Formats: sequence, structure tokens, C-alpha cells
Amino acid sequence: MPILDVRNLKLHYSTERGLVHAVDDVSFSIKEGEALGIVGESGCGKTSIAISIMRLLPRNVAVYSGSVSFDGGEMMQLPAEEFRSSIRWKKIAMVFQGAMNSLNPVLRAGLQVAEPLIANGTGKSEAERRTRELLHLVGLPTEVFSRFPHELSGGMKQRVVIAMSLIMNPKLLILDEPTSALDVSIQAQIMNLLKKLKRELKLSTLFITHDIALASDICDRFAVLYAGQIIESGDADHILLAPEHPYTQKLLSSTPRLRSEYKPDFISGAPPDLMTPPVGCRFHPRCPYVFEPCKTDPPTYSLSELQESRCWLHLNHQ
Amino acid sequence: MKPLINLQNVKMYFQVRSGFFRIQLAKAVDDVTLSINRGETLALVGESGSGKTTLGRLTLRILDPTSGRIEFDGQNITNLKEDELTWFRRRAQAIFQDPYSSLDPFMNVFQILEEPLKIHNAGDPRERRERILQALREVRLSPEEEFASKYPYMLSGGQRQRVNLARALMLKPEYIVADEPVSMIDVSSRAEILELLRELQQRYGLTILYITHDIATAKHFADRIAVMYLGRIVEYGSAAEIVKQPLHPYTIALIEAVPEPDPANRLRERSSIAGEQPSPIKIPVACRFHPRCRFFMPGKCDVIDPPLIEVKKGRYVACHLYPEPMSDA
Amino acid sequence: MLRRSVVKELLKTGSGRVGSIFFLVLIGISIYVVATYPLDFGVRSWRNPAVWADYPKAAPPVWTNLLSNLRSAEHQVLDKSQPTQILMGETSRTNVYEFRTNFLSDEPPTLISFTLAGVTFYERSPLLNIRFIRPDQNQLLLYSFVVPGPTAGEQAPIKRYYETPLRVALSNERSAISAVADFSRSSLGVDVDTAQLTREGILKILFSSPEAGHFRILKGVYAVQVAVELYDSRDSVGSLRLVLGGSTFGVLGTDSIGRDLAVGILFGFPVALFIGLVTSTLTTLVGAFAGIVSGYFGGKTDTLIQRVSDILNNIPLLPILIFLAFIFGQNLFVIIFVLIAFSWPGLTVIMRSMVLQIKSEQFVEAARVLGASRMKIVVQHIFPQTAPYVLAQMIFLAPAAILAEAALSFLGLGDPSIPTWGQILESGFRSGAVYVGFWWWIIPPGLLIIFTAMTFVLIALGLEPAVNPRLRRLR
Amino acid sequence: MGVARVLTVRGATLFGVLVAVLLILVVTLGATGVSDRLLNAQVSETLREQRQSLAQTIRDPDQLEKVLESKKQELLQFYGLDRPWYQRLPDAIIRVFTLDLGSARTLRTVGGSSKVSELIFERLPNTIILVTTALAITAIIGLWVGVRLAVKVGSRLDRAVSYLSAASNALPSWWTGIIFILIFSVQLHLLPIGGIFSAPSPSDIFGKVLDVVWHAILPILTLVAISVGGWTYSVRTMVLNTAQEEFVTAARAKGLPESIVMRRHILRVAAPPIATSLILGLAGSLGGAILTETVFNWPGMGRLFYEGILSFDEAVVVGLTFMFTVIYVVARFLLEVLYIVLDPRVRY
Repeated sequence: MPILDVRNLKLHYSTERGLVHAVDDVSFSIKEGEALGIVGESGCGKTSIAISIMRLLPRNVAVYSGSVSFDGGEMMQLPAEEFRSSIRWKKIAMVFQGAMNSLNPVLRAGLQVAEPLIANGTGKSEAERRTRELLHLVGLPTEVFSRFPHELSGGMKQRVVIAMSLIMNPKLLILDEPTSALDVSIQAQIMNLLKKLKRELKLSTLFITHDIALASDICDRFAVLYAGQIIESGDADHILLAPEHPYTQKLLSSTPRLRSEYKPDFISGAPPDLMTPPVGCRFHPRCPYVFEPCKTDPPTYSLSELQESRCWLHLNHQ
Repeated sequence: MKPLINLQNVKMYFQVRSGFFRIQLAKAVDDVTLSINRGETLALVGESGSGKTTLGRLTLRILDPTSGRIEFDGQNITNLKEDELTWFRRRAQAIFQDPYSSLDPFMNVFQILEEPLKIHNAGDPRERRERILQALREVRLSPEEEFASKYPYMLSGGQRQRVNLARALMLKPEYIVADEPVSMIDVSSRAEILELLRELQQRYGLTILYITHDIATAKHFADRIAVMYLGRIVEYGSAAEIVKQPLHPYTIALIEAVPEPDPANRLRERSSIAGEQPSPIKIPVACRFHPRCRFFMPGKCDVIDPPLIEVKKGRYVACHLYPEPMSDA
Repeated sequence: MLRRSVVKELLKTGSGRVGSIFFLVLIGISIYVVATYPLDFGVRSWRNPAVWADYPKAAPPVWTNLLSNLRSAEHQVLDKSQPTQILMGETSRTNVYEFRTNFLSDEPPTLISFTLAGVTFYERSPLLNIRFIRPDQNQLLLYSFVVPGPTAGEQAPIKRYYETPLRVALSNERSAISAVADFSRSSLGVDVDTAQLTREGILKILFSSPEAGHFRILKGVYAVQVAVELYDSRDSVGSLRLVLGGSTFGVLGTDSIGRDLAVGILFGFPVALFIGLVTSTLTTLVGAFAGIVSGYFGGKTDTLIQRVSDILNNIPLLPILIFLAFIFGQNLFVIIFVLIAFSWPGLTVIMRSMVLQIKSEQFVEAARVLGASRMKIVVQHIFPQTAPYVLAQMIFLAPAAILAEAALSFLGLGDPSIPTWGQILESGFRSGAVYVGFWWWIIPPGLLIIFTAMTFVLIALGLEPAVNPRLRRLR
Repeated sequence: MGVARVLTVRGATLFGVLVAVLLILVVTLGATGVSDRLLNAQVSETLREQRQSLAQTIRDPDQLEKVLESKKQELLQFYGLDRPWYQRLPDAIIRVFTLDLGSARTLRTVGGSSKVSELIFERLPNTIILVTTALAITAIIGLWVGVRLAVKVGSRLDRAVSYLSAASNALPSWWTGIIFILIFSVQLHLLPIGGIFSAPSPSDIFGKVLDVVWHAILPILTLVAISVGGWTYSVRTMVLNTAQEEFVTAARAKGLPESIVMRRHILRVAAPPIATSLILGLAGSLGGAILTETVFNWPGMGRLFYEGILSFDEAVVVGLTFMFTVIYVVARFLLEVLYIVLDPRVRY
């Protein structure tokens, strides 16, 4: 049974200029102990998926529907207060994009990590002990406990944020671009840490990123997001080595490789505006293989046990 | 071949107030000697805070170096005043990192592209118009007339970078500094901009300084790579060789840290450099990389500052592991 | 495009539209005042008690009648300088000046007075006859008068009443009283004796008709004809004034020395606008200039400007303003100068940080690489980015200046030669109008200060959507 | 930047303010000849006293005049009146700084003293009572309402407060006070029209206190009315700005109850800018106090200012200008310290 099962999730925002279809009918699931990577370029709705699972919706939400079932229980029907007190951080925790912004500048790092424990009734000294333990686990010296965020380096802050996400022993960890603000050398350190945590704590992970190479460090399976929709999903081997959807193929060939002579490719045109996504297949205006059927929305084809793709090219597959 | 840009022992120190009455020096660029040949692309690779952008700005003389000598096409431009630099401004141009802040939001594309012509009094209005439309064609922003009348906020990141490129080309320069030109745009569009740059380079014989933190694109788009760490160039040589056989421990670590999309990644540790790059006001003594170096040799690396020496033909490294030129093996 | 859009966006918001309309109203009234008022209005009229001698003291506005059942008499000051009619006789000509008024109140006027100014004659002294004509067509000769003839040695032309006009309080004049007594007896058929008339006044009879033993106010058009008989073609008469005393006056009433508040308040419009606009414009110019210099050129000038503006910015304004106005004397221009001197740093500090921010934007660096001069970069790239904000600040400074001047005036430090709303309020406050409830003296000037200040605040609010997104983007 | 540095920089600026105001005062007084007049008045005052006492001992009028003349020269020299004004600047600064400004023309303390410093110090407590009470009430209302508005952005109340705040930029405090008098005192006879005590004032201490409170209601109401709108709105805006920060979302994600999120992650973080806003509003409050005291005949320093102006008393006006600056500078410095206590980014 998957730990997280998302079906037909929709999240639309209303803005002055119109309705933004940030998440448009997205389904995916994560098995226990598995890491799923959601990969997509800027403005394709990645972060919106994270916040709809965490139910941290902004004020201007227009549509929020579908089903999110966690550990067998349906979340969407849960009253807000119950969701807050029983699910958030206790079962599902999150590492936010940009650690420097997700730490409160006037509180000491230790308190920020320990805070959820204390709020749930754990004694101060016990919470402190547990926090120091966690700081050690994420590779930080324990004196970080009494430091303010502005006294820490970028990499240290990122580790604090990771420690913070682990304080309640969550089952599922959502990582939203956890390293995008860091230099490659620090990025590698953090990815190793996350890998270690996933292995040692048997965490189920949802890894959200624009960088498919980075995601391959930790993800067992991938879902490729384009314009608010998942256009291809499957296990790491298939997606990275034998992608079926033209967008995935193009995305991979656009990624410059250090260890091969293959020249990076590109996709011409710009990603669509989520206000007015193209009719039919959302990738068709930029797709090199575009043909007649692309003007209508393609179904999701199951290409194998492990791979699904949303493209008319697979019409003859079944 | 005569180099177009030649830097000799260039230093750029900034004053930083740190504490009461105490002013410290941030050594952004610290004794760099480097030349860029006519028609080549040199990639300056380094992490944030390595001084690569400062070095780029020095070659454009938007900064006055603390000391050292900067030559352009054989002429010393180190101490020229702004009004003596007009000829140089015409011949050297730049493309910037941020597609959102590099175009004046109050000007439309036509006005943006007309600005360089106006500054240098080039052509009459009709000729200007011709040249602007042609530049737009060259960066593949067509229909040109339509793009010319757009304001920056109506363009996507990739389109803005192309306007940036067109602006840099308006005066038909010889030298272009491209400072992280693609790091803020989507992966799927990066190669397009870089390809375009390369194509125009070939057409006009441009010399390019490509500043980047991404050694992978440097490998594909540059002829040579210079690796910077804390204000110093630590390694320097042809792009292919540096990637294939990095010599300096920092370069090695940098290359190892770059991920590639490979399902096998999750089964192994990524090698990484310990610690973080210190601030340019607290530069370690001697070899500045020694506190993080896995080949640290006590008594040597923390005592003597290794010079940048040519270890192979066209290959320079500043590291005590390579005290003398290597035999060609 | 973007410059035009500032105006467009201003008109898009409700507050911007209302503010703009208010502003046009202010401008319109100010133009009218500037065109019709003398420049030295303050000294010649407002501060000159003689001008207001014929006005009632502390009279509420006429329209307060609408609020009470009993309609009280409206104080009227009627002026004439041209005759209504000229009758040519054989040896003389008669200039007839007719004053008409539609009298509708429920009580008689409190007085009738007549003023004559500037008579020139050559041969014989002119003769004046004042005739009173009632709505019921009854009439009587109220008063006759011969201008005093030449004194010994006086040469023609003989001038009279130039320096001090002749003022006759008709209601107390002995001859008028007997004329009314006669009139009452002959035309109204009611006997009254002169002693009683002297005690009770003639106006009650003049303005009423008997009805079942009582006098009842007669409403309708009354006329007072002043006939001046002149005996030489060169003789001339300056101006005449008839005052019908009442307990209410004008649109806005009068103050305790009889000044028509409407006249003073009207004069306040251009003054308030002048104070607001001049102060805000000059402050903005100085502040923006200093800010740009400080932010863009840096160096020692920057440090100096920063220190000076830091200090000036932190000086509490009102005490120092009081001190300087007090020592340098009450002069509007001193007040404006001091306001500018202490308000520019606010804008400078903000401008400096904005300029620093814009300066670090890559398009400025791009312009430098292109070889644009510093001046060009400032004019072309930096100033336009700050312009909407500067404009908004300028508009926001105007109400502050208006309020500051009003506050100083209220403390008795206003410029006496230029009456302002603040000064009208000050005289009201100082003479105790507040405590006796002379609200018409207190409320309108205050409301107008608020109205004017609010106009600018509304426009500034209306500009916010045009200014703010840009600021946000700059941050 | 360390605390010491920050405090030194802010302290230096505020000290600069004090020096600047002192200089403006003495240079203006000197250059316009007012200081000569003031000092001459003091000289003649002293001479008059001395004449009386000397007249007892010296009978000969010529002799007396001679002695007085030499005394006069002594005094002129003592006050520096034999030198041009700019050479006397240091003395003048010290005189203003120590409020050694001689006597007021007609104003007297309750005890009958005419010394400027005594006049000012007699009035000082009344001003402080008024300003601090009004400030405290405004701050409390503003914080309480502002926080609630931030939660309900766009609600009718929110919009109303935003208009109110804009309108308060156009509202003269003194006129508001006058209108309050017209309504509450003249029309409704609810509250006294001014002053601080009733006549006759109650004899017991409790009654006296109540009497003061009774008289303070309208002035305080005025001071609060003109500043509460703007202050509430700025609290609301600062809370709102903080609430949009990512760490607030992170705090919510952590499953913390909304009360903790508000207190610890929003208010605590917004506290320094709120303190700044309070600092910036201080100058306005003092100005408002001068005018409000004048309107309500509240015997504080502000009313003394007005009385000094009416009696053309330079010494009083100078002393008060300086005193208001001192109060402002001291209060500012205290608030700067508060700011530093609130923001750890400055502390370390």
C-alpha cells in the first residue's frame, strides 16, 4: 500500500489577470521508503503540489479538489484543525525552498527545531536533548543550538532546516528544491546527508526540483511535470535512460553532461503560461513530433508496470 | 597569437566595515594574471564568492583595480578615465545574469537597443532602425517589428536574454563578457542561448569571457577554462583537458560534485568537499584551499602559497602537488 | 507610455478621481480669488477695522435661518457708485441712487445706516434727499441733508467726505424719527409719539403694517432712493452705501470685529495652495537632488549629505519652527523656507537608498558598459525609476506643509499680512469664540484645511497603485 | 555590527541633533541681536536690584551713578556684551544647555518665580503625563486592532481603518481638539473646557487625582484620535508584511497552533519595525502635545510655549525649544535601546 496516494489533484488560483491552473488533475503515489522525484521547470506548478499536500494554501485559492490519501486515510475531508494537530509535521514534514527564508530571524536555531516538540507537550529538557541529537545527526556542531540564523552559513542553515523537518519523526518528507540556493560543493554535502537520512530513517520522500540530475541522486521514481500536469512517470531507470515522452527526452538531452561528449540540446519556445495553457497536449506547441491528434488532450498510457506517459505517440502501443 | 585581453597581477580589494572603526579588506580578486586570445571563449569557473564576476567587471573596466595592469588589444587601459575609454566601450560589451534586472523596465526593446547607438552617435534614425531590426533577426526574435515595441515585462526569460545579447552586439564589439548568461533561465532553453552566442561568435570573430558556476556548460561552450577559488586562479587550461583530467584538488572536487542524470547515483555517495568556502575577508594563509583539501600537506600547504605554474603545455596549476612541470606521459 | 499611465492609473482609482476633482475646485477658486482680490488684501482690508465698521459682529450665516422657525433679519451692505437714474432739471441735475431689497424676515432690521463718500462740487452745495418706499407703495422722505458749503477762503472745486465718509445712522436720526411719526399717523393711521419712537426705534414701524392693533412685519421689496441734487455739470458723487442691520450675515457669517468670514476664507484658498505646492515642490527638488547625488556619486559628498540629513531629519520640527518663526518675525516666506530646510532630508534618505538599489541593477551596469556617462545614466535610467515615487512624495508633502503653517498660525505666528485659515481660527480661539459656541467661525476654516490637505492625500492614495508595484519590484 | 557600535552611531546622531539645535538657537539669537537684548535685560535687571541695595549705603547720587556705571561695565564684560556675538557662542551654548536664560517677562510660576528654568520644570511633569498616557493608549489600541486587521485584510473594518489612517494625515490636531470642546464641553456640557484642576479644586488627594483625570480626558482623546489611525494601519501593514514571509509558512507547516505562529513568528519578528515606527512617530506626538496643550489650556510645556509667544518672551521660547529637543532625544535613545533588545540581528 502506498504511503501517499494523490488522485486528480487540482489547485487553481485566482489572480487579477485570471485563473492560474497551477496543478491540473495530477495523480501519483509514493510507496513506503521510496523517494519520488517531481521534476519540472519554473512555473509548472511543482511547489503548488507540495503546498496542496501540506494544505498551506494561500488566500487566493479558487479550486482545490481531488483526493490525497496518506497512510490509508483520506486527508481532503479532514477538518483543518485536525489536519494541523495530527498530520502536519507529525506525519508529513517539509524542507522549504531557500533555508535562509524559512528560519525565523529572531529565534535561536535550537528553539526553531524543538518548537513542534514543545508545542506537542514534550518537556523542555527532553526536547533540547532530542534537538541536539538531531543537530548531530545532520552533521552540525551542537553549539548551533543557541545560535541565531544570521550567525550560520548557508549550508548550516540548510542542515538546521533538515533537522527541523525530522523532529517529529515524520513518515513522509517533502523536499522542495532543498539545495537550489547552494553552491555545488555544498549541494553535494546536503544531498549525501539526505541520502543517508533516507536510508537510515527509512523515510518516504517527495523530492521536488527543476534539476533532474540532482534528483537522480536520491529518487527511485520520477514524475515529470509540465504546465501543471504529469506528462510522464516511472522508475528511475526508465525515466533517466529510456524516457518515452518527447518532453522528458528533450529535458534530459538539454541537461549538459560533464562526462560525455554529447552536446546539450534545447527546446525552442517558452513554457506556457498557466493562465492560458495550450489546448490539447500542453507540450504540442514546442514538440518536435507534433501531429494531428495533439490538438486534443492525450490520455495517460501505461507503457509497462513501471512507466506511464501522456502522449499520442503511444497510440499504437496497446 | 596576440591576446585581446591581458591581465597582469590584477588585484581588487574592497573595504568592508566590520566592527567599530575597523575596516577590513575583502580580497575579491587577488593577484590574477590571465590572458584571453582573440576569437576564443574562456570560461571562468568558480563558486559564489570566488571573485569571478569581479574579475569579469575588471576586464570591462567598470571597476578600477587596486593594483595590476589591464591591457586590451595591446593598449594599457588600467588607469584610463571614463572619457578616455569611449573607444574601449565600443569594442567591449557584456551580457548579464539576471534577465529581469538587466533591461530597464521603463524602456521598450527598441529603445533598449537604440541606447548604445545613441551613446556612440552611430547612424541616423533610419540606419539605427535598420540595425536594430537586423540585430533582432540575428538573435531570432521575430517578427522583429513586434518585438521592438514590446516592454521587458512582456518577454520570457529566454527572450530577455536574447535582447541582452542583441544589445551587446549593437556596436559590433570584439569582446563580450557573458556573466552567468543562462543560470537564471530554464534548463530547456539554456543551450539555445549558448548556441546562439557561439554562432554569433563565429560570425563576428568575438572573444568571449564566459563566467559560470556550471563547469558542465563551460566544457561544452568554452575553449579554455580558468578555475577560480577565493580570488585566485587555481587551474587553467583547455576545457576538454581540464574536465578529463583535473589536476588541482579543488577542480577535482568541483567536477566530482557535479551530478548527472544517472539512476546509479542514488546507490552511491557523491564525493564532496568538506566545509564551506570562507569569506573573502578571512582568506586562509598560504594555499587558500588547504583547510578543505583532501591532499593537505601540513607544513607546506599552510606555509607556502603555491604559484601558478605551467605543468604541461598550456596547462597551469597552483598546487604543491605539482611543484614542477609534468613529463608528458 | 509609462509616464502617461501614471495619470491614467490615478484616474482609475476612486480616491484619485475624487482628489483630482477636489484639486480642480481648489485651483478654480484660487484663480478667481487671485483675479479679483487686491494683493495687499491682508493689510488693506482684512486687518483694517474701518472696512468692517458697517458689518454686524459675530453674526451667524444667513442660512442658519433655515434651521430656526423665526427668520431673523439678514445683515445687508448695499453699495452703489453709479446712479440708477439721472433727472435733468433746469438749473440742476439729480442723481438718483436706488437701493432695493427683498425683505423676508420675521423681525425688522436692527439698523439702517447710510454712508456717502467723495463729493466734489463747485457752485452750490449738493442736496440729498433719502426716500423710503415700502412694498405697499407707501413712501416717505426719511432724511434730507445739504453738504456743507465752502468755508472761508476755500476754493472750488470743493471736496467733501474723501478722507472720512459721511455716515448717518438713519434709524437714530432725529429728523427721520419725526418723519416716521408723521408717516405713521398719516399713512398707517396709527398714532405714535416721537418719544416712544426714539425709545423703540423707527424700524419696527417702517417695516410693518398695522393689523388688528398690532404691527405686523410687512414682507416684500423695499426701496431706498437717495436723490442727490447737483448744480454744476462738474459736480460728482463718489459712492454710496446703505446698510440694513441684521443678526445674520452672508454665507459664512462674521467674526467678532465684523469681518465677513466668507471674504477671508476665500482668500485662504490660493494661500493654502501656494504654501502646499511651493513647499512640496521645492522640498522635493532639493531632497531628490541631494538623494541622487548622495546615492549615485557616493564618496565624501555622500557622507556629508547623509550626516546632515540624519541630523535634520531627527530634529523635532514644530518646536524649531516655532522658534525660528518667533525670532525671524511672522513672515510666510520664512515659514516656507524653514519648512523646506527641515523636510528635504526625509526624501533624501529614501531617494538615496532607492538610487543605491537601482544603481546595483544590471541594466545600470549595462549602460555603463555601453559607455553612457554618469549624467546620462542618472537622467535616463535612474531618475525615471524613482519619478513616480518622487511625485507621490511631493504630493504627500503638500498637506504636511499646509498643516504646519496652520499650526504656526494657530499659535499666533502666522504672517499677519497674508490671512490664512489658520489665522482665522487663531483669532477665533483667542477671542473665545470656541467657548461661546461661535461655531461658524471655527468649523469652516478647519474643514477647509482638512479639505485641502485631504485633496493631496487622496491624490497620493490614488497614485499608490501606480507607484507601489514599481517600488516592490525595486526591492 | 555590535551593540556598542549601533548604539554609538545612533547616540552620535542624536547628540548631533542636540548640538545642531543648540547651534541653530544661539546663532539665530546672536545674529538677529536677540541675545544682546536678552543679556541687556538681565544686566538692567541686576543693576536695578543693585541700585536699590546700594542706595541704602551710598547717599551721594553722583557717587551712586558712578558706582553703578562701573558695575554696569563689569556686568557687560561678564556677559560678554563688549564682544561681538559670534565670540560669545561657547558661552551662549552653555547658557542654553543649562537653561540659564534669566527671567521671563511676565510669566510666573505658581510660587511666583520668574526664572525660565523653574517655569519650564514646573510644567514638565504635566506634559510628560499627557504625552506618555496618550502614547501608551495609542500604542495599545494600535497593536490590538492592527493585529486583528492583519488577519482580516480587505474586510470592511480594514478598509475603514486605512481611510482613517489616510485622513489623519490631513487632520490638524488642534482643530480636532477645538471641535471636541465645541461638542463635549460647549454643547453637551459633559467635560471641562480646559485647564487641569477645577476651581475650586478638591482638597483630598484622591479627588485631586480624579479631577486631573477628568480634565485630561479630552486632551488625551485628541492626541489619541489624531494618531491612532495611522499607527494602527502601520502596525497592520508591518504584521501583514511579516505574515507573508516564508518562515511564517514554515511555522504553520510545523503544525504550530495559530496563536504561537502569531505571537512567536509574526509579532516577535515584526516588533523591531513596529518599534521603529513608534520612534518615528515621536516627533509628531510632541508637536501634537504643544498644540493640544494650547487648545485645552493644559499647563504643560506646550501651553507655556504659547504663553511665551503671546508675551513675546524670547527666553521662554528658547528654553522650551531646547527642552523639547532634549525630551525628544532622550526618548528616541530609549526607544533605540528597545529596538536593539528586540532585534538579535543588531545585538550580535
